Amino acid sequence: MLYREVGQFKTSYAADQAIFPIAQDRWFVLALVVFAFIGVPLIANQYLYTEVLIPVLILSLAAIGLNILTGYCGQLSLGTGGFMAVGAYAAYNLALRVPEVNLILVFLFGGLMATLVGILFGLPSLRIKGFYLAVATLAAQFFLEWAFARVKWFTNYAPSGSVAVGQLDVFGIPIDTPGRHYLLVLSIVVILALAATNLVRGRIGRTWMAMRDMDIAAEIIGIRPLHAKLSAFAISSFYIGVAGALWGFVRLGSWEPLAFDINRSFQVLFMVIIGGLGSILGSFLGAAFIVLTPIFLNQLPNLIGISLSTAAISHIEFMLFGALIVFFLIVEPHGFARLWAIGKEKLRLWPFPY
Amino acid sequence: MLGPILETLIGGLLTGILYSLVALGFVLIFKASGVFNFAQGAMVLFAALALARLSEVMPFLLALALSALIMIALAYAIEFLVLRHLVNQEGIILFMATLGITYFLDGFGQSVWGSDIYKIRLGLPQDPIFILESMFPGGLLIDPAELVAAVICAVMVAVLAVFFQVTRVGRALRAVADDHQAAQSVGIPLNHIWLMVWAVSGLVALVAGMIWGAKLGVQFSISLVALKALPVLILGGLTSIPGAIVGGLIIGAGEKLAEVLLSPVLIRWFDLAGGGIENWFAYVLALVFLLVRPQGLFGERIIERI
Amino acid sequence: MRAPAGSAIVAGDTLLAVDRVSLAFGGVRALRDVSFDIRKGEIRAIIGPNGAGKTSMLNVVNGFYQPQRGSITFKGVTRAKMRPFEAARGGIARTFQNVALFKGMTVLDNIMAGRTLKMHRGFFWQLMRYGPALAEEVEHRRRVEDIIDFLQIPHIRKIPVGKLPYGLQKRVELGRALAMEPELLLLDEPMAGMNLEEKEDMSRFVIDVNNHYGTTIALIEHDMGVVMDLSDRIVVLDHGVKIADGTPPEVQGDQTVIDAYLGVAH
Amino acid sequence: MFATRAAIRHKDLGIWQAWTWRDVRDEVVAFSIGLAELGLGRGDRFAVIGRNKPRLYWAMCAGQALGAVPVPLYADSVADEMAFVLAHAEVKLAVVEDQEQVDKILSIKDKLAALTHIVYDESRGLRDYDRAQLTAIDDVQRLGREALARDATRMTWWEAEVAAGKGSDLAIILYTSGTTGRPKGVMLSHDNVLISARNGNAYDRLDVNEEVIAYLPLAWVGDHIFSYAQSYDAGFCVNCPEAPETVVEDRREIGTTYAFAPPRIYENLITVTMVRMEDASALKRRMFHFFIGVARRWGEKILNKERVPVYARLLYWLGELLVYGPLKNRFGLSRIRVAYTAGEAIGPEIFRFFRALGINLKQLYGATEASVYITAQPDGEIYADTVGKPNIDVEVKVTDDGEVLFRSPGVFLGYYKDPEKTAETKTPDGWVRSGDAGFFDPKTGHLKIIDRAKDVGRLNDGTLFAPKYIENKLKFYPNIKEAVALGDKRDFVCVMVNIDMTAVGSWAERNNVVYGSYQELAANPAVYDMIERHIEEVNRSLLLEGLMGATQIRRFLVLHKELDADDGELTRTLKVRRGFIAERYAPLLKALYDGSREADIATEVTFEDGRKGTIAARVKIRDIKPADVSRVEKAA
Repeated sequence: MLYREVGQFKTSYAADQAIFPIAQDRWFVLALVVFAFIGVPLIANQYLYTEVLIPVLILSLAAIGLNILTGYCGQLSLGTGGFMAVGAYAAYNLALRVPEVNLILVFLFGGLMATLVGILFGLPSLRIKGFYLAVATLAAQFFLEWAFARVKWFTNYAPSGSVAVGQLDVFGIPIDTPGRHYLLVLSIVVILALAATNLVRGRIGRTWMAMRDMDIAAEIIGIRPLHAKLSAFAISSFYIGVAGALWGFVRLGSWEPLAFDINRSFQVLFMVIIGGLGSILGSFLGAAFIVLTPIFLNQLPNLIGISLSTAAISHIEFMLFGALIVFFLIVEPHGFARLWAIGKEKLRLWPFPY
Repeated sequence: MLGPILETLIGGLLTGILYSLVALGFVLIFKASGVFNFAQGAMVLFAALALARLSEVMPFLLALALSALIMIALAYAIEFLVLRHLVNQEGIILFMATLGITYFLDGFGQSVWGSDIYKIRLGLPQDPIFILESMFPGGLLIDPAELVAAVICAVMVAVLAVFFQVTRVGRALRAVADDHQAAQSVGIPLNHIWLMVWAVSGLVALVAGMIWGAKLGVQFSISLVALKALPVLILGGLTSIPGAIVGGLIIGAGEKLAEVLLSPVLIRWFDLAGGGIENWFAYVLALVFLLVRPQGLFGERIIERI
Repeated sequence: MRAPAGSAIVAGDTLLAVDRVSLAFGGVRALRDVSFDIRKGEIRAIIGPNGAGKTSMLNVVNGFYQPQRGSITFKGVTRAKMRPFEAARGGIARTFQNVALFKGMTVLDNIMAGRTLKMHRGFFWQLMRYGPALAEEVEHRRRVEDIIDFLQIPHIRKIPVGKLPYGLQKRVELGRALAMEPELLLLDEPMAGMNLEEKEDMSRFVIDVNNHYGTTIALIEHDMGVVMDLSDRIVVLDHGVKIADGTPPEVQGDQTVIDAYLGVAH
Repeated sequence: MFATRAAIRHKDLGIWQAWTWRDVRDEVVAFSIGLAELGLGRGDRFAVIGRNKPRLYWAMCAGQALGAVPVPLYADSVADEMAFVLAHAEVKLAVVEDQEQVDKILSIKDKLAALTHIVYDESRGLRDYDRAQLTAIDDVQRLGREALARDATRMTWWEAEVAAGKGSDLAIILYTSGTTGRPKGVMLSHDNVLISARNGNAYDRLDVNEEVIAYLPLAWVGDHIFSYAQSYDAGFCVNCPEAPETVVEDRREIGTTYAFAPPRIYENLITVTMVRMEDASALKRRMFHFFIGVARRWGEKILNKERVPVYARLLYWLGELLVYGPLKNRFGLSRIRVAYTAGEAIGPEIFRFFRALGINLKQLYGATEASVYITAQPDGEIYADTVGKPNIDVEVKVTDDGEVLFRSPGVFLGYYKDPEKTAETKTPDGWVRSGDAGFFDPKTGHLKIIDRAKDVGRLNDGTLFAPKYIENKLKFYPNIKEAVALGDKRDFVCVMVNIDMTAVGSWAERNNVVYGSYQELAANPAVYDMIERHIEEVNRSLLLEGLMGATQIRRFLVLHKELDADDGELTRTLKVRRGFIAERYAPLLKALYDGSREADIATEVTFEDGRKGTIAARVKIRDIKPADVSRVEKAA
């Protein structure tokens, strides 16, 4: 009913295949981005930045990465945490050893290293499928976790095994306040998200989806499984790597391998599933949901005015979280993205039901 | 030099049997319902906690029986509240659901039973036994608890084998594994069968939890150690019971040996802060193995129908 | 004789030659010394009772199965072994007995996917989806639209194929194959499970493809009426053995064929 | 002066391909000279057959430039229907859309002595045809361009040819299927067409900014004026849909500002709406009906700029937000400035429905013989039951026996090769008998049309009986697709009803009534009950209107097959051929009036592919208790 599409006609394929073919969507998204860049800084406070906005954005990026691999190419992976770690530590070491390198390049380097590792651990996907592959990716997870815990060089021989980054700055601008952290992350995420949308809409995206939907048919139209799968692993890992670097540098500042353990992998996987497989938008929605739910649950006791021991709270948090996941999977296995799509369709068809 | 190695080997094999036990749980469920039940580890922890706390207030056997009932109830709850609402969803969705269940159980278990470390006393002989003293100076040390454990596992496996071969339900389960239509023809409704397998693997979890608890004490880490069952699984093949057993042994022995033999080397070469390669060795081993045999040791060959 | 690939083959020349091909799975012998040829520009039918090895034959031709014995010569190039995507690059497209579309994608994307081999813009252009990449995307969309128009499915362009009725799905699958601009098109029971009207449409499309694009077609079909109308020449398989080969009238008259269909014991 | 503006668009290959007026000129010149190369010249007739495609419109223009006369035909008419017209018009050349049409013409070729060439748009499937007399439009245009390239004088020659044409020259022959007998070829001159178009544009202040969708048959005078002549006069853009089944989406995409359609199209929109809303959630349905109620109450007043209470405006505004706006959006009518219903009388309820939504739907009374325009309703003077005031330059008078006569610059030259018929309808001083019965409403000064003059009859007791009036009332019900009212020279009124498959079908599903075919569904007692209820309501409203009160429906039946143009029961413009139906279903008529409960009937039918078959059925007949005043008073 909000959609009034009369008079929106396409005279070129370029227009017909735009990201948001419907004018209303274009305006909405544009407004949203503008608000994120200009509006938010006006109203947000420290807590909102560090506990909500920044985590959501960074993890959305990771989720996009995993979504490319799992949602678009159909390869289940439980190694996300490990690849994030690669990004973080690679970035750390570059920044450490070549201080003059621009921060952006540092992040990219993190992504590239993750890409290489991703391709390496992606190789098995050519022979093994489904849950076998999933477990295989656990190998990456645990091996990497271990490596960063034990190989002293990575942590620059820090006795505690935890690493810390100093003052950040981009092109001379110091990134010292949460507000600036936020804007930095936002810019990177927006750009990479846009790139991802372009990728999945184009030839490469189609080869991935073809692999996912029916690998046999994909082969007969000339798609090389090797190329399709490895490219998915590579690009996915790049996104995850960058996310890892951001997580380390911007969100944490100082961290140890535990920050990227198996639970991180699951967290991101949840985001992808709950958000919706095969949807960039879903990655954002999923991330928001997974980050906000615990925060909310955490407040819950106070809200309903009962005091519990922190341990009890964390346990209840676990329970509710698990329950929520299951509940959501039962209600809409295809995630928020599907809900969104359905809602939108309803609005377009309004008042008709179909 | 050979002595210690043999010791580790035996030690490894015995731990391996524990892995197999957990892996068995996975296999049962995957075989029958195609669900990749990530919650198996959580179930082990849950069972162990239940047993430990109950045995504090009542005679052990009673506690055991009660825990068994609890596990069956749990299986029923899972089937009733989760699975039946997710029939014919893709595997990944069910997998995520079990992840959800994992979180729930971890939280639930600890808030019900508490989150400290508890003991399970099986009253096993504690003092170590030495064998083959004639062959090795000082002989080989063996922890009797693990021996007992081994025996129990052996019994479990035997029981399951019988269960699958002989009983009607067992046959039904095998049928289901092949295809669901067949299951109907056996005349047992699908969700009954699922209920059944979840109950059974619940009991398996209980046994695993019991032994583990007795060995390491009942604590949160158990549910993580249970992850070890995953490489065992893919090594043995997701659908093969013998696979789970053999895989367990290989992994158990493999990682212990690696720790002893490989760690020092790695530490020397890469200047590591300590070894602990058993954290990943199992997985990498399994991974490498998969590259050679994608369907695992005993798993059915996946033939693509065109 | 190893002619360089893609050497000009004119209508009537042998495009594909199957030479004494044998195929077995474990103990089962799917094909036994099957030999036949497909000439450029013709519609070649492969028929036979169920389990005659028709589909296996197609699978050998486009590389799903590797025959134990025998060889395949395509465009003058004889090869022992090749993967399906190599066949695709060589110019062989096909459709499946039970539709093998990309269920999660729209009709448009499915057919666009068929253009994959023809699109070359690199990764970084794709990232930006700008300039050459966009130009390429548009150019191929244009060609795909021709196919959509040709198959008369403009109204379902943007619908996910999963939601389409079976008949239309078959059409889309044909569209995807056409998008590859193949030299040889393998159709595995294009009319299976269709009602009369759909069959008529599909037959018309097959003929139009053949004379509009000049594509060589090899098809498996059960509906004898259709086969006799469509095909120039027919190969008859039974229990993995070729029992007849010739023009429709010849085959129709052939006693062994009749027996095979009546199921006379061997 | 509009050279760079879009003149015509066609949704083709997934996007809207557009041509500016300059492009169009180039295309047409090339086409025109190409046709000349093929030997088309002044005075020659050429057929134009196909759906609404830019190149077919250009064909007409290209031919007219040479002084040749286009003869558009209904694309869906079967070969032998075409045979008559093509032969009668002695067409020299046929410009057709695709293989389908080519096949039709080839199948009747031997009847068409004059035909020398077939020019086609879509080459698909024509590859193996004998090329001798077959040319693609592309090739014709190439011919033209080559000719131009060869000698420049060609251009001057062409311009001379155009200049040579006089306004009084024959511009086009439109064959009207007519409700009876053979089609008649209405000859219109350039002046007829152009002046009418110009007046029409002036009347509604239509300008270069309009957008119209061309989806009605080329052979219909309406389409020729609205989406050809008027576009050329005002310079607005004509849009050709991608396929018949996508017209609604295409209309939505374009957002037409000026629309015209026979009532049937509007009826259909309502039917679809009502059917879909039936399946909507209860809450939504209630909201919908509530606001439709509001619209019916206030909508028209607001549209006519009358004074209404504030709360009404508020409610209406809310409705606009929640229902009317979205609804218009779905219909693709959000931007409509002027919408006409033409060709036939529209049911008042239908008419009001659209008015209420805020769509400026107006009545237009026109005829092929008048180049459409006779009367139309000026903005702000809209009445459901009138057809408005005479258009610019049009004179209208009503004879003593109630027939409407008109005279205007648009009045046709005559019927092609048929002086007698011409004499019958056109008086020497230029008046034309419309064949419709009507009168000027003293209140409004608007013309009211009751019915076809010859259809208006009297019951044996002498009361006036206007079948269409009753039929339209019935046809407002979504469940009733078509109705034929009988009663002339009878004792009472009976109707034969066609149920609407879409509406009744989904009703059947909801109430799990099983049926295999139209025939089964039509015979279903539950359906009969439903129709009976509708008819009783109609009777009541007839009674309330006094005048027609005496012609209440006493008996009815539901026909066992859908009335179909292919069987000649409807005209190509889908008007009921009452006379023809009367003979075709004689047994049913007899049964209706001899009081029997049911009757057997066997009818021959033609399928899409031209095959013939017979449908036999036993049709039930029901009596209706006529509404009496007392009951109605209560109801009212």
